[in-house]
Amino acid sequence: MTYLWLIPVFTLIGVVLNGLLGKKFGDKFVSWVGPGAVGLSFLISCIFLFKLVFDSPTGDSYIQKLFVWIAAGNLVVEAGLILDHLSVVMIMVVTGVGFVIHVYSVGYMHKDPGYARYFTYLNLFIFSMLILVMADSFLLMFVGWEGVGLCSYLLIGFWYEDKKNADAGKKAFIVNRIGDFGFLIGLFFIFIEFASLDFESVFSMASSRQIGDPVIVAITLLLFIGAVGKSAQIPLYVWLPDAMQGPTPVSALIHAATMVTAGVYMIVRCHVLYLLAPLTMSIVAVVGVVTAVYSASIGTVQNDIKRVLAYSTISQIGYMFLAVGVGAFTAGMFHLMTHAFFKGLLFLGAGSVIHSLSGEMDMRFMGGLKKYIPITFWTFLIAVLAITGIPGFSGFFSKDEILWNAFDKGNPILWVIGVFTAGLTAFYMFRLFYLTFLGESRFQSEKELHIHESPKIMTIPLIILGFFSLFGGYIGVSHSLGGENHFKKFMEPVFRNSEIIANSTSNAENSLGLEYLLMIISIIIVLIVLIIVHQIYLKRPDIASTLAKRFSLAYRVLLNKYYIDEIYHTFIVNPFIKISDIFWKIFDVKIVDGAVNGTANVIQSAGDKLRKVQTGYVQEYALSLILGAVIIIGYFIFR
Amino acid sequence: MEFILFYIFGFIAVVSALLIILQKNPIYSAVFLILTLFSVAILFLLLNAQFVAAVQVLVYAGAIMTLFLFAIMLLNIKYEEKAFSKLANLKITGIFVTFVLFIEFMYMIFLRKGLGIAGNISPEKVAEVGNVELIGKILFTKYLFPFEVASLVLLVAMVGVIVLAKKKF
Amino acid sequence: MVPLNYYLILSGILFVIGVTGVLVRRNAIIIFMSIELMLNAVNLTFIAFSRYLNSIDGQIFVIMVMAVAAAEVVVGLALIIAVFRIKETVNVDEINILKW
Amino acid sequence: MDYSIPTINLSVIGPEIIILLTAVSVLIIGLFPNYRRWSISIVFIGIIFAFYDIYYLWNLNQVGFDGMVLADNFALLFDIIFLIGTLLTLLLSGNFINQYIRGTGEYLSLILFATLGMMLMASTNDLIVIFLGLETLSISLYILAAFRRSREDSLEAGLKYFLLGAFTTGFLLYGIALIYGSTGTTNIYSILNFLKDGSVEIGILFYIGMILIIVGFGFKAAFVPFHMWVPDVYEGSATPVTAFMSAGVKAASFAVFLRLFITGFSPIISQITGILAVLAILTMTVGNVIAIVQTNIKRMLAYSSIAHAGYILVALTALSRNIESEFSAASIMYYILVYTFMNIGAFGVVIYMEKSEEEVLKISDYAGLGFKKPFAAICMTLFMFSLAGIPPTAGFMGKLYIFSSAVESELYGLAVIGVLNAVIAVYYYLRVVIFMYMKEAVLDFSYLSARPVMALSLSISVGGIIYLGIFPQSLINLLTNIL
Repeated sequence: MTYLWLIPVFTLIGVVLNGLLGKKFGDKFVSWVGPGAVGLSFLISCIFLFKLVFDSPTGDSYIQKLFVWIAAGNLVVEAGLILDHLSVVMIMVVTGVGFVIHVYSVGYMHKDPGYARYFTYLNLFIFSMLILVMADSFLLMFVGWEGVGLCSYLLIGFWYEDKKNADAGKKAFIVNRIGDFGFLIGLFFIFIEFASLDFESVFSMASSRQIGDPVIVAITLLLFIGAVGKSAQIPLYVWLPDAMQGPTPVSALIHAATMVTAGVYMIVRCHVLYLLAPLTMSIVAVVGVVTAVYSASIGTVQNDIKRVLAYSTISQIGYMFLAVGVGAFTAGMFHLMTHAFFKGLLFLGAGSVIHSLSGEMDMRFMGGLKKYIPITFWTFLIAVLAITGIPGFSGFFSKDEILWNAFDKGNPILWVIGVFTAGLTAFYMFRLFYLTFLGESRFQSEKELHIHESPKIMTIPLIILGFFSLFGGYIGVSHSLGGENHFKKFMEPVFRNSEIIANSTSNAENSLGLEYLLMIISIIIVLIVLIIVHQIYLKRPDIASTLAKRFSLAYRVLLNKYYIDEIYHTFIVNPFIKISDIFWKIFDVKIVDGAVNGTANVIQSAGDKLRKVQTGYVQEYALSLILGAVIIIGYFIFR
Repeated sequence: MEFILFYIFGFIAVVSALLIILQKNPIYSAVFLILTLFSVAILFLLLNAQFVAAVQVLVYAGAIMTLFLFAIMLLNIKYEEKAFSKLANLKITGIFVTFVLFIEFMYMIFLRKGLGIAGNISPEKVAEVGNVELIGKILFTKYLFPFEVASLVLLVAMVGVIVLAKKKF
Repeated sequence: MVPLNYYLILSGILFVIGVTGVLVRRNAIIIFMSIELMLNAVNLTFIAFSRYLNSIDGQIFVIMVMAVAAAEVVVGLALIIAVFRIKETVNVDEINILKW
Repeated sequence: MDYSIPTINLSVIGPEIIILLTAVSVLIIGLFPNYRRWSISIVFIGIIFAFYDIYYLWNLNQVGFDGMVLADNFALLFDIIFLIGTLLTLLLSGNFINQYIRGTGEYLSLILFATLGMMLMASTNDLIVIFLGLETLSISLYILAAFRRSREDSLEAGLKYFLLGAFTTGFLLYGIALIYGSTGTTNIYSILNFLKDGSVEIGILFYIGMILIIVGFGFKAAFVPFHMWVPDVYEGSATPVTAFMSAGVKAASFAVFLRLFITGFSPIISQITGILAVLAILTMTVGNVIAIVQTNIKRMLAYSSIAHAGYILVALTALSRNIESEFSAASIMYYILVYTFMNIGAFGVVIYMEKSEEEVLKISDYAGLGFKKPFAAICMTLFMFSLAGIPPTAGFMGKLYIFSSAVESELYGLAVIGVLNAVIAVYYYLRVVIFMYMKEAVLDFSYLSARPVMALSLSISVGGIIYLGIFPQSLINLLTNIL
């Protein structure tokens, strides 16, 4: 496999061509080069996928060492690329979804002054992401890790005219630094402990360690900090909602489908280490599930369509962490993949909505768009059904597998919270859907004239992703549902060596019947929520606004007519919305945000104070010099 | 005799050194610096370093201090209303810190163990060969390279002064 | 023979007086003179060590230091004069446009 | 008592002689206005000859002047670094020279004299030559800092640098005197033998002498709290001079540190690990924290250069703890070389941005550069990334090596603080990039014209940081074998 480098190289060529010649040759050139480069990468990835499936019956991985990167003392790191059953999944997602989104961007970014710049960044992102997933050492992975972060900031602040965008980029930057710090320290710990940064040798050395080895626990925790930062989990999630300031395709590609899931990929890649650290695993699971429920609840009170989706992304990644935290790595990867399809589709659909409404993002000013933009409507519906886990759609299979694994390998409480989150997910997604597409139209009348379905170049990607959101789940239908679970089989070689540990936690007595029961419970909950949302937002849209205003005159009228509804509102929905509101306004905005900004401010003001020491008086400089000398000499004399 | 000379010139050196930094008039300061340099030169003589003592008087006290006086006259600064820095904190902290530095030096001197490996140039040898001849010999053999480099330093200084003083640029 | 420590103490005193002068005076020329005083104190240390080590290397070092000091004096005074031409002052506590 | 004329062996100081001759000839040519424009070419020819001579001397390990001058690979490597710095600076000086056309000879020769001083510092075995080399370097730099003598800030920079430099010289000399007193020699190998011998107890005189020497060179290398001159002098000096200073002086000081630590002081150097560690932490933190609030790009780069001294000091601390570690020493040299490229490069873009009369130094002035002058902006971006330590640039590799060497010497806390600092630092480097690519231009960049020579210098720097970032191995191999 000496041609692995072909996968990322085209995107790099794309970066160079777009970056250097894009302005000169115009938008048409860029529109071919940008998506074309990713398309080529995708085609080559497909070839490698087939090669892996058919040529490698034993499930071996391919590693191509490019060159010796560092060899000093006892540390040897080679820069190499790896293709195995794990990385190929990510490669396919990155290049496949990436290609579709590139094509969509051609339409979405049409006539933007920064067109060439946009595709340069986007190609650079795909390149970095491919380096991240194909890296065969922690170091190269870190290179990709930094690269995607960088592209992310560049693209968040893409429309830099607005100061808010620049601030959002800044915030993303600071938060990610904290994560990267953890990652880097983890890297050094690995280096100390194993004298190598190569996945293969580190894992083979680690597998002889005892379960619960404190060093491994420390390493995994540090790496997890990195994952928390990159994948926007509690407490480092604050940057993601703000990251929505970037162009919508960027949100779809980077902040939903690929980059933010890098943390999950990293943990799965290091599953050998994580399985040796049960403590970390439970922390991962708890952080995942808490993030899932917490951000889902915040999602229910957002009015900006993209922010709802952002919180939804955080919540869904929480699911993935839950999965990997209980040891169901395959389930996590499976959800990662299906999530890439339907969340990418949701964002692109939202982009199409925003596009058709000339930039309106507030759902309170939407509604009834069904008749104006039918293709967007239908594909969006598929995505909504997929994310809420309606049976038959891709999200159902993956989410169900996670929930079952949470129950089976983890703890019933995890399952309860997970199902509750599923209910919340259904609530905010249907709410979004109803507010946007159904009911009365509430947009300003002058906008109505311009409403139009997006051009083909934007709708075809929607249809493609819709197809995968619908059918993508069928490659992983679990045995209990009569499927073959090809996905699990495909992934098996990756976990070959750690199979014994991975399966040991499974409770054998949990029967098939129980699995069906749990599945049905979660479906029923989703359906109940669907009915409630239907009641609130479609039949009586005014209740929703009443809720916002708390109790007004309309309350009395409603009380008589919809007695049941009102009890429900007063005792369930209303307190719940209040709690969500508190979550959002206090925890999210004040505490977590405040901590991030606070850190930045502390450093800033420390700098402001310290610079005043530099008074400009040469004698004070001399004084500081002597003071230093005196202290050092004093230390030496009196030590 | 040696002790007496040491005490006398040591005392003069310290007092005039103090007066350098206490005098308001820069010209007086310069004169006291000359006095210090001169008494240190005498101490050099006590230490059997006749050549260096001569250089000290000729070059230092003679040439360099003339330059100082010349500069002071040129700038025409006679008196300073305030001789000391207007930074009040600086004076207090500065004196305190230098006092600590002084204590540390004294501590170091009293605590010091022996000296390094002694050479073979005993006072008798110096008396026999003569200090200047010895210095000349070693300067042009063992220390030939530093001697050449010292000329480079002077060349750089010359170029530098021309840069700073040239009329037009 | 006067003990070595006497010379070391004397040179220490001179050095510290020089340091004090640098810190408290405001006239750049006097600061510079204080620096010269420090260098001379160091020279005294060198010569004293040289005497008590029966070695002549210290004296060579002193000669080099004097050459360097001469070079520095020339450059330093030229600088001070150049500053005076522009700013009409040589007080270092009035020269601080570069700060923070 | 007989002294014989030493074996002089002039070929040992071949590169130094070539540079000296070049300096003197440009000084003379500078007197003739008609031939003045040839002087820069002569300098380049001289530097090329010097490179060739270094190539010739490589691996020969010659010794001259009774062991006072060395031409071992260590010295030659540092000669290469200094000459690269000089070359890059001179390629960037075109505008400055045109502005002060009558001072061409002086400017070029002073730069070369300073280079010569650095080369002497790296290639000697005796404290006396190190001292003289340092003074050659310093006096040249005092003048260069004040070179624009009609400007208040430039003169102030020169005066401040001079006063503090001379003041520190006092401390350095006192340190050398104490070392001389406690060992009886100023030769570094003799000091080593004295320490190894152990017949005489190593007293406090020696330790304090060593500390004062560290203070003296720490001043030049900008360790906190001896760093105060750096921002003011960097801001006040002409930018090409600043670029030269930032890379060269630091490299020369670290060359001396390495020479002293690895040979002279090696038996007892582990005793100062604690002090060095504290200095490293202070230097990194103060540099980075103050850099964050700077608005003037030269001052920002000045504080950043302080922070970088801190990073190198981390490796030096690691070296002091584990003096056998070739890796630590190699990481220091690697970082210095990389730093030379990236820092001079960054200053190169600053020079490019300057107007002939006034400087354009606010970071906000860089807004929109990315669209108007893509080449300069891309170069600047890469330099900033490299300074920040973002892969795949050489700055990242350098930091990785440095922190790995700290880890290797079991200085975990130091490594963690270093990484934390590197994390903070990205903030202010990236701010420049954000201004260039994410803000509307406030300046009309039409005054910027293409300057091929400058572009050459920037390209060399960019090539250096990219090549060394992706393929650092060959250089590291070379460096580990050098000692």
